[in-house]
Amino acid sequence: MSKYSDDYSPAEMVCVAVAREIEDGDILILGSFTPLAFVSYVLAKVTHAPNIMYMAYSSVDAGPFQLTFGTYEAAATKGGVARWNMTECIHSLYLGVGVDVEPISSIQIDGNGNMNLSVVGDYQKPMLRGPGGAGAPEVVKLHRKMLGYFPSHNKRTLVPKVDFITGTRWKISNQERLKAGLRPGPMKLITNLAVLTKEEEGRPFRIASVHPGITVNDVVNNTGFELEVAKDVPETEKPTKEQIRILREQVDPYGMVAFDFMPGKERPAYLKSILEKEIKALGC
Amino acid sequence: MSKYSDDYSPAEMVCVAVAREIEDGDILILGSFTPLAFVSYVLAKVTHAPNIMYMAYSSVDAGPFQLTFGTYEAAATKGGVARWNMTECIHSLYLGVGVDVEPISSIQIDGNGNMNLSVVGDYQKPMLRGPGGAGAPEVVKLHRKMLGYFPSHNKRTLVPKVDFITGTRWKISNQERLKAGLRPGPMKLITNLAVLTKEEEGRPFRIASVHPGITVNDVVNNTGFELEVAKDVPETEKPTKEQIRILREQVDPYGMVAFDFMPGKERPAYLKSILEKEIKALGC
Amino acid sequence: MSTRDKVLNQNKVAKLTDIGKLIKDGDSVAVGGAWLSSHPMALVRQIIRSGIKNLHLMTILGSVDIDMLVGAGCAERLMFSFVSMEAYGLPPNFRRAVEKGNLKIDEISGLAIIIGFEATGRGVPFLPYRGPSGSDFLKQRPDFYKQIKCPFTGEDMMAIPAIKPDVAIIHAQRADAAGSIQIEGTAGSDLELAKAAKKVIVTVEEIVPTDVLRENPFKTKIPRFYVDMVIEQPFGAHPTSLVPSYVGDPWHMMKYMEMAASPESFKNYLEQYVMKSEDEYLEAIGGLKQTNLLKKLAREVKSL
Amino acid sequence: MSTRDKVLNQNKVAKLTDIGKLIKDGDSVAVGGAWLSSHPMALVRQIIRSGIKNLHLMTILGSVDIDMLVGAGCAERLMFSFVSMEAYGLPPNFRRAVEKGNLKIDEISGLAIIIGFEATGRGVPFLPYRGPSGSDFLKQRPDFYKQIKCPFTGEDMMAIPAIKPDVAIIHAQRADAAGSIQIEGTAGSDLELAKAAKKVIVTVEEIVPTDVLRENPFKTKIPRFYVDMVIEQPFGAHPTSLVPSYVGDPWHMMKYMEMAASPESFKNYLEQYVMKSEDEYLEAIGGLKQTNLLKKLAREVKSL
Repeated sequence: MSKYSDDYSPAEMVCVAVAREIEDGDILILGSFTPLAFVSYVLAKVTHAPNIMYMAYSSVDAGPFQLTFGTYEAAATKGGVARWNMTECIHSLYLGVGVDVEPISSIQIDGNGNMNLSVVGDYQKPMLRGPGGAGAPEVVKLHRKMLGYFPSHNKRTLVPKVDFITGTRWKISNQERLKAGLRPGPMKLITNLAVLTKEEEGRPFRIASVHPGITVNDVVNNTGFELEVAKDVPETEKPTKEQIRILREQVDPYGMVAFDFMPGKERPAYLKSILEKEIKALGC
Repeated sequence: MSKYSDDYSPAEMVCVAVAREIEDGDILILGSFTPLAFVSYVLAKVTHAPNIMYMAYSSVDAGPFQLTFGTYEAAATKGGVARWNMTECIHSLYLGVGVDVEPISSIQIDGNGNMNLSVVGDYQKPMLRGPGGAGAPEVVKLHRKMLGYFPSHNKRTLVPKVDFITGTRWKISNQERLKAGLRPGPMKLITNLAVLTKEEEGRPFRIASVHPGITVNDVVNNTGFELEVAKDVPETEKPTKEQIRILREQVDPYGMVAFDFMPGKERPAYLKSILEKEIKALGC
Repeated sequence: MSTRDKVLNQNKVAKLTDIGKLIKDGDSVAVGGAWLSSHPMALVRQIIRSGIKNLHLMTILGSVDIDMLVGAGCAERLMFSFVSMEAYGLPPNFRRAVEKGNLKIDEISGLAIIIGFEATGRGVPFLPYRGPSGSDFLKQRPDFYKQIKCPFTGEDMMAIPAIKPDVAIIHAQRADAAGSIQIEGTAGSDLELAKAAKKVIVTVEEIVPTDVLRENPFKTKIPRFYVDMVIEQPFGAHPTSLVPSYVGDPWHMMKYMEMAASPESFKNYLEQYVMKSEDEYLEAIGGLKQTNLLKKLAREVKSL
Repeated sequence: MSTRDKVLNQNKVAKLTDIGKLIKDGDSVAVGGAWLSSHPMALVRQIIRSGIKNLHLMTILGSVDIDMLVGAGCAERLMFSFVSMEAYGLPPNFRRAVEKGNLKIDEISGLAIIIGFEATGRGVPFLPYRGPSGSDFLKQRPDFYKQIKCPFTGEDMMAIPAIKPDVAIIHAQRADAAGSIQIEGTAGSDLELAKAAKKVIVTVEEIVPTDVLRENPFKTKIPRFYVDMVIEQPFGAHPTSLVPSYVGDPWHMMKYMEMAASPESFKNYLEQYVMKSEDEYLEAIGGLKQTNLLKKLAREVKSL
């Protein structure tokens, strides 16, 4: 009987794939709240990477905690061993010892690995004004691994050329990164369809694996930039039954992970349903 | 009946003169432990300058405390409102908001206001190796007031030219300081004989006042550099009876202030006698 | 106040309605907090009530604080690295204002803006760091990012200039009357904002005797000599969080998103929630029942 | 250890006699504490016991720690801004060594040396500040002080290079087995030393479960990912202080000054106090009676 599960959602597939990118001993940051990233971190910490050190909000070396929509920040803070503010965090971690990985999403990304979190259209008169990059412009360059995740793999997001470069990996191949005084590390995009990786400047993203049930053509047809396609592209490793059990029973009992994968319109109703369950569980 | 006291030691005279240089609202640092400076700060805080903010060791905004040889650091620390380490202190206070005054002594000082805490004789093969400047090289330049204090006013200390410039005021007159982006403020030396002040580059120190019982000639004859002497030099304001009472009853009941004024040989015995009294007071 | 005046003044306790003494039309105002945490929302609402206009807002990681000020027409300009409602979507008023060209923006990378505030507090005109190579910000803002060489190693570094806001507004757990501030949870870079700004206004959940601060001086993050005014305002961060005291209010955030969806409905939001006293505001968002729930949620956390 | 190894290793508890695994002859060793406070004296004594030699010592505000290592012949070179016994006089061994030309010195101004350590922890090769204009240090150490211009304002600033010790040794109140460190009193710049050094050894008064640190995370000043080794050693700062746990020992400091007065009598000091175990050391300085007195003095303070 296989250790792998066949009962998982696309969100859970991506969440587990992101968690697998986290190695024990990594230093990580929980930044802007994106349920999927938070769930992936905690899943990694309670499974294969118990010794990772993550900083969440002002809480240094936070413990593993149950993700709920009402309490995630308070839970991360309560378990912390030390307190640093954002300034201490960026100098000590981002710029000092160095962070290993921090999954980032964006409005657009192109074949050069340029990420756009600023605008769609003209910068001065944008069709869509995005939130901005926060630490992404520095982080995409500095972190050991660059990990982009995209709940909806399509040509509006994976584009030939971004409208604005909020941040970029700058140096991609290990040799180029070492030459520039940066830690070598991979550049990966994990989407709802596949895992893409880029190993060198000038060379396109390669399809590292396609998720079960997805074809290479699905990926190519939904990507706005050139892809390198090997003769036989492997299938992404499925979530294990154990991972799904821990996700659903301990880390994410309310299904927060599904959130990023929903159309905007459905989100408020979904949040309200999660909150109702939380409140009931609290006996309020 | 006069408010001034006639019953005070030379040490108490200097201590009160230093305390009078502290204005309410000043920001001060208690650095390396010199009993006289600490006593002056606390005396100022419990008399004319209750709102001064001083940082002692890692204790920010410490309260007034009784100076005893056994407990001064613990007492300063206990009363603090916040904790900063030395790095936070230098950036926030020394270099940030700016410190008003921090009395400093040195092995040598000359008529240009250069201070030497490093060596007597040749730097490479010194006759006497001093402790070094700690923050003095920066502080003498940066603080609003530069205040040197010298328990023994003599030509070995107040010299024509220092053997090594550990630190110096750099810009002296208010115009020059403002031009250099520094806060204007006086430069004063308080000794066991007199108060000397220097107002301009190129112009010698002036005798601002002589302590009661001291003549202008005593001062001139014991100073190794040129002095400006006005026709009638005023007498230094004596300690008040109230200041002496508070010194002896509250701030410095064990007479720590006398310490800096003793020959090195007598100091250990004096320290031991103070410690005995402290221990007795504790009932140990 | 000058630093000397801040040291001399041991009673900085004021009322929300006093902020007009320190914030003027056209001032640059750095807004504290980060993500959906610890934003000085009661001060934001008071700025709107007081009709203060043409502000040059500055935020590192802004959210409903910035969106509300922009929507109410208080802002002429915004320096920011991030303005987001996170799980709730894009900030509606901010989006509209920028897309319509009604708000001048200075968009800067996140580390750079923190370092710019930090430089001011350290008394230096600039600080170097390893900057966002390849980002369009470098082309767009040569006035903010300058390449310099390390004089020892020759390495290329990015220099960021000191940022000097007129005012910083912050919300925290606790202060004494002299203005020393304790922060227990998510601190953002509030300390650096306080060090950088000429004037600092802080609302707190409670004003306490100084001896209470001395009991745990390790929590005191902003000493009194940076602060001009302290105002006691429980739930002053609502609808954002102030952990460990209370969590953010997701119900009100969703309400906000609904009503901010159009300029017309946002007018109604301002009338129903902002253009009244803070006491009335707390009633409008659900009163004691709701605030107690948010406190309870902050306690009832599950570690694994 | 690499940072990754420091994160992976959750049990860094060791014995004093293990320090030879991390400190080698000829290493540069930054010594923590400041003034007469919080120096890692048990580690200093262990370095002497272990016969580790030719060290390049670094101290910001050194005292009996540096004087003892120099007197015992462990140091080839010393970077410092200050070495003082304060009220007890000039440091006898340090004086002798420099005056006889037996110790190479790199004397630097106090703010500069702190900023040099700080730069390393921030991942920058230099940091700018307003330096000691007019000091002979500028002429003497052009390799350490370089004038640069602010690229925005044109102001002259002083640049200080990053300092990178091989090892930092620190004493503090409390740690867990993973190496997160709590400091309650005088902290010097121990955090910056820990960030700057490749290897970090910390002795503490007590090793506790991590949950004890979580009870007051505000006291945790050095997180585990900087630390290689933690050693439980009560009174590890003696004869210097570790407030609020205990005060310095003036009686022993005077004894030290007497016996350090000549090289011959200092040999006797080393034999009587250092060349034995720490338990024997604590007996030699007066045992429980003395250590209890130093604890009591730290509590019995008089605020006015």
